[in-house]
Amino acid sequence: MSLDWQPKIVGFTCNWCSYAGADLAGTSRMSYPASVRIIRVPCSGRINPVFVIRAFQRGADGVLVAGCHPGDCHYSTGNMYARRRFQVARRFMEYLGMDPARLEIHWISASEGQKFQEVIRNMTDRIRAMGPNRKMREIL
Amino acid sequence: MIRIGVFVCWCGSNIAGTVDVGKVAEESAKMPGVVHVEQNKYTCSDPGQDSIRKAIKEHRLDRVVVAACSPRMHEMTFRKCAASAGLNQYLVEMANIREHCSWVHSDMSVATPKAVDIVRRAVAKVKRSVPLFPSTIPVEKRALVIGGGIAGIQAALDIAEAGYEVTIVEREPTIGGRMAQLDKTFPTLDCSSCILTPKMVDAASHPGIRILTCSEVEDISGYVGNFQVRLRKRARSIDEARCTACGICISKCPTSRDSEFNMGLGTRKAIYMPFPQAVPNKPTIDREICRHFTEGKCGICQKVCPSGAVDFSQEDQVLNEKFGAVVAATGATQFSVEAYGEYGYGRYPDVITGLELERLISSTGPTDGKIRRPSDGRIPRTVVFIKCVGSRDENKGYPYCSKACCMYTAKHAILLKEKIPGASAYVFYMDVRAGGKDYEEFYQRSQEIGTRYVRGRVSRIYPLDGKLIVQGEDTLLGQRVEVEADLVVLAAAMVPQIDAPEMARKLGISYNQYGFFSEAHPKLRPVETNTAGVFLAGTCQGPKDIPETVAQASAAAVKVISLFAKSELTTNPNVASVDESLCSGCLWCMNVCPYKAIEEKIITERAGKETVTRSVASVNTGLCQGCGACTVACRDGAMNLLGFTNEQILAEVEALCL
Amino acid sequence: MNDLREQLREAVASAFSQGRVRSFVCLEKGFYPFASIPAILHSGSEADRVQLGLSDAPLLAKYLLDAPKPAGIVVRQCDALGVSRLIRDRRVKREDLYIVSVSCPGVVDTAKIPVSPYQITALENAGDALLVHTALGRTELPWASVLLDRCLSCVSGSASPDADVVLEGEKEKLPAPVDYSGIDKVEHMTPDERYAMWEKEFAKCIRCFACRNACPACSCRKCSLDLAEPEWLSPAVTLPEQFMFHFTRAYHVAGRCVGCGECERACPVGLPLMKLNRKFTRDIETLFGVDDARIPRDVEVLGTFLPDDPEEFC
Amino acid sequence: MLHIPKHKLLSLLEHASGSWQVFCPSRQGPTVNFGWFEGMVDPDLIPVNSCKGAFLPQTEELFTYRGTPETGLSLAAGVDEQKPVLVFFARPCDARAFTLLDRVFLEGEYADDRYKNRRARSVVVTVGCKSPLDTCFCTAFGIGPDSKAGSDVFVYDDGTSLYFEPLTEEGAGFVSSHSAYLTEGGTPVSVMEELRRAELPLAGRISVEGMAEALDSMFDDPVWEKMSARCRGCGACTYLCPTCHCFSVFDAPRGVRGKRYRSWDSCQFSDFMLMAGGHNPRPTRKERVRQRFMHKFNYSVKRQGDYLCVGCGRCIRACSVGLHAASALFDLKEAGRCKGC
Repeated sequence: MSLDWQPKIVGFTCNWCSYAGADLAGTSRMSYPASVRIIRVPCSGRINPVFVIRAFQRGADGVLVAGCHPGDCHYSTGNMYARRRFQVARRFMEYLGMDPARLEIHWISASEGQKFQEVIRNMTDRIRAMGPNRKMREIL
Repeated sequence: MIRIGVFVCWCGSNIAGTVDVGKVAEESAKMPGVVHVEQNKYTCSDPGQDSIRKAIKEHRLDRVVVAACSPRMHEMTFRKCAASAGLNQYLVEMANIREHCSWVHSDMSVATPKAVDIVRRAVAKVKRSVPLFPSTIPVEKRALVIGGGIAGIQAALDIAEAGYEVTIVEREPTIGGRMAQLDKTFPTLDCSSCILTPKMVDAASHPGIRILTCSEVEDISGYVGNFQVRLRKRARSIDEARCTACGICISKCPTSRDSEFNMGLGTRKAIYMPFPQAVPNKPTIDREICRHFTEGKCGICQKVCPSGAVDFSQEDQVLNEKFGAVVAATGATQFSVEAYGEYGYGRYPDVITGLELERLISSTGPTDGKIRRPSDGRIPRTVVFIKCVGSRDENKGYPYCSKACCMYTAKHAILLKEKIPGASAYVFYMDVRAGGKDYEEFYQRSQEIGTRYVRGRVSRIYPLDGKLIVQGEDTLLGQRVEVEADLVVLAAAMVPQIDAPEMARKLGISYNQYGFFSEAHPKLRPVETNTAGVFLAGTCQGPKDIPETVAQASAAAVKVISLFAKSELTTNPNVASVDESLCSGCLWCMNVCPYKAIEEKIITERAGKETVTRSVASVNTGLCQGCGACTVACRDGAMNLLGFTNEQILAEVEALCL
Repeated sequence: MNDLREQLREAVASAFSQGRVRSFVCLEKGFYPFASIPAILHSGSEADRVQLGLSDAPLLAKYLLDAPKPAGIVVRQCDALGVSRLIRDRRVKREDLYIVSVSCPGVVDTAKIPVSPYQITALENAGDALLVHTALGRTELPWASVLLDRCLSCVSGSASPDADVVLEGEKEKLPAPVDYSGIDKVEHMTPDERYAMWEKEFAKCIRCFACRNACPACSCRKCSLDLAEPEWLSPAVTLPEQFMFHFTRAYHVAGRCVGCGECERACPVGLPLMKLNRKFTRDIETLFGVDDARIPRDVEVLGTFLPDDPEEFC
Repeated sequence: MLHIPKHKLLSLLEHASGSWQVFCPSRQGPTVNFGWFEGMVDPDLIPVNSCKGAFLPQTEELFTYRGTPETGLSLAAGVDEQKPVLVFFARPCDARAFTLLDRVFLEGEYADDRYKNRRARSVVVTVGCKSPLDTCFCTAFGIGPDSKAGSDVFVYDDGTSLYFEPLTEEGAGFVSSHSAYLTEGGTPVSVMEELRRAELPLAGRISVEGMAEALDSMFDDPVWEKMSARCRGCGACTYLCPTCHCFSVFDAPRGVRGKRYRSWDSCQFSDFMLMAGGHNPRPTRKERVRQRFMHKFNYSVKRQGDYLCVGCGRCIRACSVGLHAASALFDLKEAGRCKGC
């Protein structure tokens, strides 16, 4: 595996916490690998686990799902549903053979720019070590 | 035909320093649907915005992508800009190539292709954007305040002062709430009634305030600006208009029971006023014990009433009214201290709660302000106070801190010394929490006058020769402590009203594991709830003292006032939307909605030759806040979130993975 | 046995004669005498067609969707759960149904009888054994070895109490805990082994949707997987799309699967679909403390939460 | 006759796969399925699916494209394997079904290029059906365990060896090109006799005599309602059927690139006939089930002169609610008879 291979990570972030956390990482000039591409949704409760499969199908090497810390949801309960959904969906994806490290779920608040940076750095390192994802991936 | 314009911003060197903007523009031009691309030094500047407006017109753009900073920064700016050029503002999408790209990368060869991907995502999304139109909803400029304690009174006065009508609904026969039961208030020791009763009178006499006592909220439907509320005004059996509050009826009434206002330490009649300063100052007949109602006899009050105000035939009234905002100020109640068997409350009459002591100290109380033991009426010389009864105790009570008890116990100790010179006070405590203006000083004062603070829990109380032996441990000294007390006062925790969850359900708001109502955000939206138009004041949201309660009540009032200051409300059009042809009507979406914004709707349609009715989900766009939790709960794919549709998100995923 | 069938026939006939139903969903004799098939009756005069369905009985709940209401239905516990599922999903209303519930000793799977169906003259339930009568004589087979797979993890052989008519006869003889060993086996594999295994299974799938169409938890008016826009699932039958299909199907019934196994029975190419469904069922039970996740509840497990749900994300 | 010990078959196929795309049955867990050769073959069990996929794959790429209307489009035809198709161990019913598919895809005004390409250079090796299933009724359609229609080579299996009988020039070519694996000598007379005598118990219950004509007047017969009431609307019967051949064509766009595919479709799916405007000419199960059997037993007889059914019994085994060709023929016969009386 070439060392400059850059994994492709699709990040689903809620608007109020995690997207803002990523913004904060930017305003604080906290550098991280250019692996992640963010899709902004209002709330982690909007993230359908099927979107994750779709990302892997289309060629993502990793998927990040991020929302407000439980208890801090802008909509009060969205991340609680997300937590349940992803607890079972992630187990199921692993059951189908997806490598666990390719899907990460984190609670990142608007003030946690540094956490966002760390999450991306760690995730990128792990996925880089694994190489490109081939499972569930379509060939174009 | 879709005609997208992409505007790539340099942001001076903020973007252009790390991203090859020219290359991004070049790649953007190749994306399907893109017909115009330009670069700007500062797109958010006046000339930058002008160029967008100009391009929209010249190139007949029907979608715009601004590749610049975070949408949290300038999305509104560019939406307004597009709107001023006649484009629906929801056809603008931002590509965040600054915070998410140029500012976190230093290598242009890495940042540039990433920026292109980010633009591609925005193009793919905006292609599937549709014009959205915020709708406006009228605002009924009347506020409903539920609860007539100090929180409700303060909120009502502030709202009414701003010129809006307010209705206070109080289930007791008088407003005043818990504060009316208190004798003095910390840390100033001014008389509770002296500061409360004028406010009660102000409320009663304010032309903008209507007070409904003996009344409760039965049902609330609707949404911000337009709540439909059903109220039940229980029969008082008194014609309030005729009654002159002379009190003859009360003095002649033959039936009595324990006084709720005096915490059971005294009695009241079947026809009664909870306390002399009650507002409205009219008696009420307690039909549970009144002999006219229980036995069909008596009727003395009616006979003696000089103005013919007693009306046994009065019935409950149901009022259906419309309000634009609701302030929940339903208060709290006192922890049932019976849970602590070792303290003997209920078995030993001289073990009382803090609120009972307030009544014993109060000059309007059963002892006319003389502190006397309930058992024999003797003046106690040694009083033991036990703090954290029901609070900070997961086993028998609640884990939270009840917040006001440290200070009211300090107050009690001070008042004890004042009323009974030479009396000694012991306070068993876990910690002393005196955060607040002048609070620590107040606590120090209680120590200075000789109150003995013992750090530790009381393990047992038992009676001996007319005394109560209080056994405990001083954990600081590591030794057992035994006090011969005349009176024991338990600082019972503030706990939510028993029916708080029921009220929360009526209001469509959430509550925490104890039953305190949940604010929309613990720091930034402390008086809002997750239901627009419903605000919180006072101890229904969590334990508070009076200053905090009043502050929150005024804050809630300001929220109501700013809501009413608008002639109509503009709703966020990024709301959930149902494709009725796909909806199977399972309504699982209804369960996950935190705003009660989804309801059942019956539709009629043709199916072959038959006309059938079936139920589908329907979104109340006034209530929906656009979180989208329902969309994932919907297996049919019938529920979508405008502005973040399934189509858009799937297209974004695809664009990013290409 | 025949007595129970006679009671059932009477129950169906009287439901029509009392005007309780406009249609009745039940089993009748199929083309092969020992394989029952679903029937929708429209009058009491058809009551003679009713069979208990001692062998190969398909599950009936979903036929309620289109049966003229009020509709009667004969259910065993497995089907009762399916009916309950449809009621919770608000696809049918309880008041539109007339439920006749029968107890069940298990249903014979004729595919598990090593005798040609043409040779069978009679099947007889003899306690612990199935007696297969042929012209040549009698074969005795252990009862548990000839039952449909779903009977091996039966919720209850008793009649369902939430019924309009309860007919008690013989009951399930097997204690029936759900067997999760197949799932354990998969869980113990490495991710690559698991992926290879499912890849092989999904390669067999012909995307005929028999699993979905047989499932009482899959009752959407129009399945989102059939939509052209948004295209959740491409009509292209390629492996990545097969993963999408099987993930989505199983995820959509997660916490809602009643464990009847009709999907697996309906699958013409023999995919182990219950291995997918049960994975969710077990995870939901262990993660969220649900007692038996197969039993439909008023609130869907994934449509609710507890503030102190297990936290594994950070 | 040339023959090969069964245990050496694999090496023959491995050799064959050098110059052929081999489609053959192999064991997949509890079942045997037809599929592209991956080092395994199972000649004994009747496969769950049919082998129509050899010429009409469930999903095939028609072409790829690149570009946008603005920049101009470029097309590239889908990859067509250069190697000819070898169907190995088709059953007589399957082989016969190929001749029916040929009429659809090769005859008439338009021939289907992709089908034609695969079919033109193909060889079909059929194995005699020694142990037909209880659900087999090919004899009702004039086919039998030793029928040769549609086959290029016929194989007799005597349990230890496989005997190859070339039937066509292409078949002979295939056999001779693999002569290194085959030994000359002997005729499996007893196997041939066994096949000739084989009886299919189900076929005795089914007769298609006069069915096409009877159906002419049965379009509005109530029997359709009764038959279809139990249909679950899945596509198991049609997808496993060796003669069903409906497909749909669709695109998979990915940015400025994309592919056009075609995939099997099923007349039993509720939106098979759904039109863009929302109209569905076959709105209920009744119309869809009627379509299926009318097509098989009436329309195709009129159009192509033959029933579109070979009695393979796959729909019988596939259907979870017992709605299949045999039950349909039985019920339709009953209904037709009642009409007469």
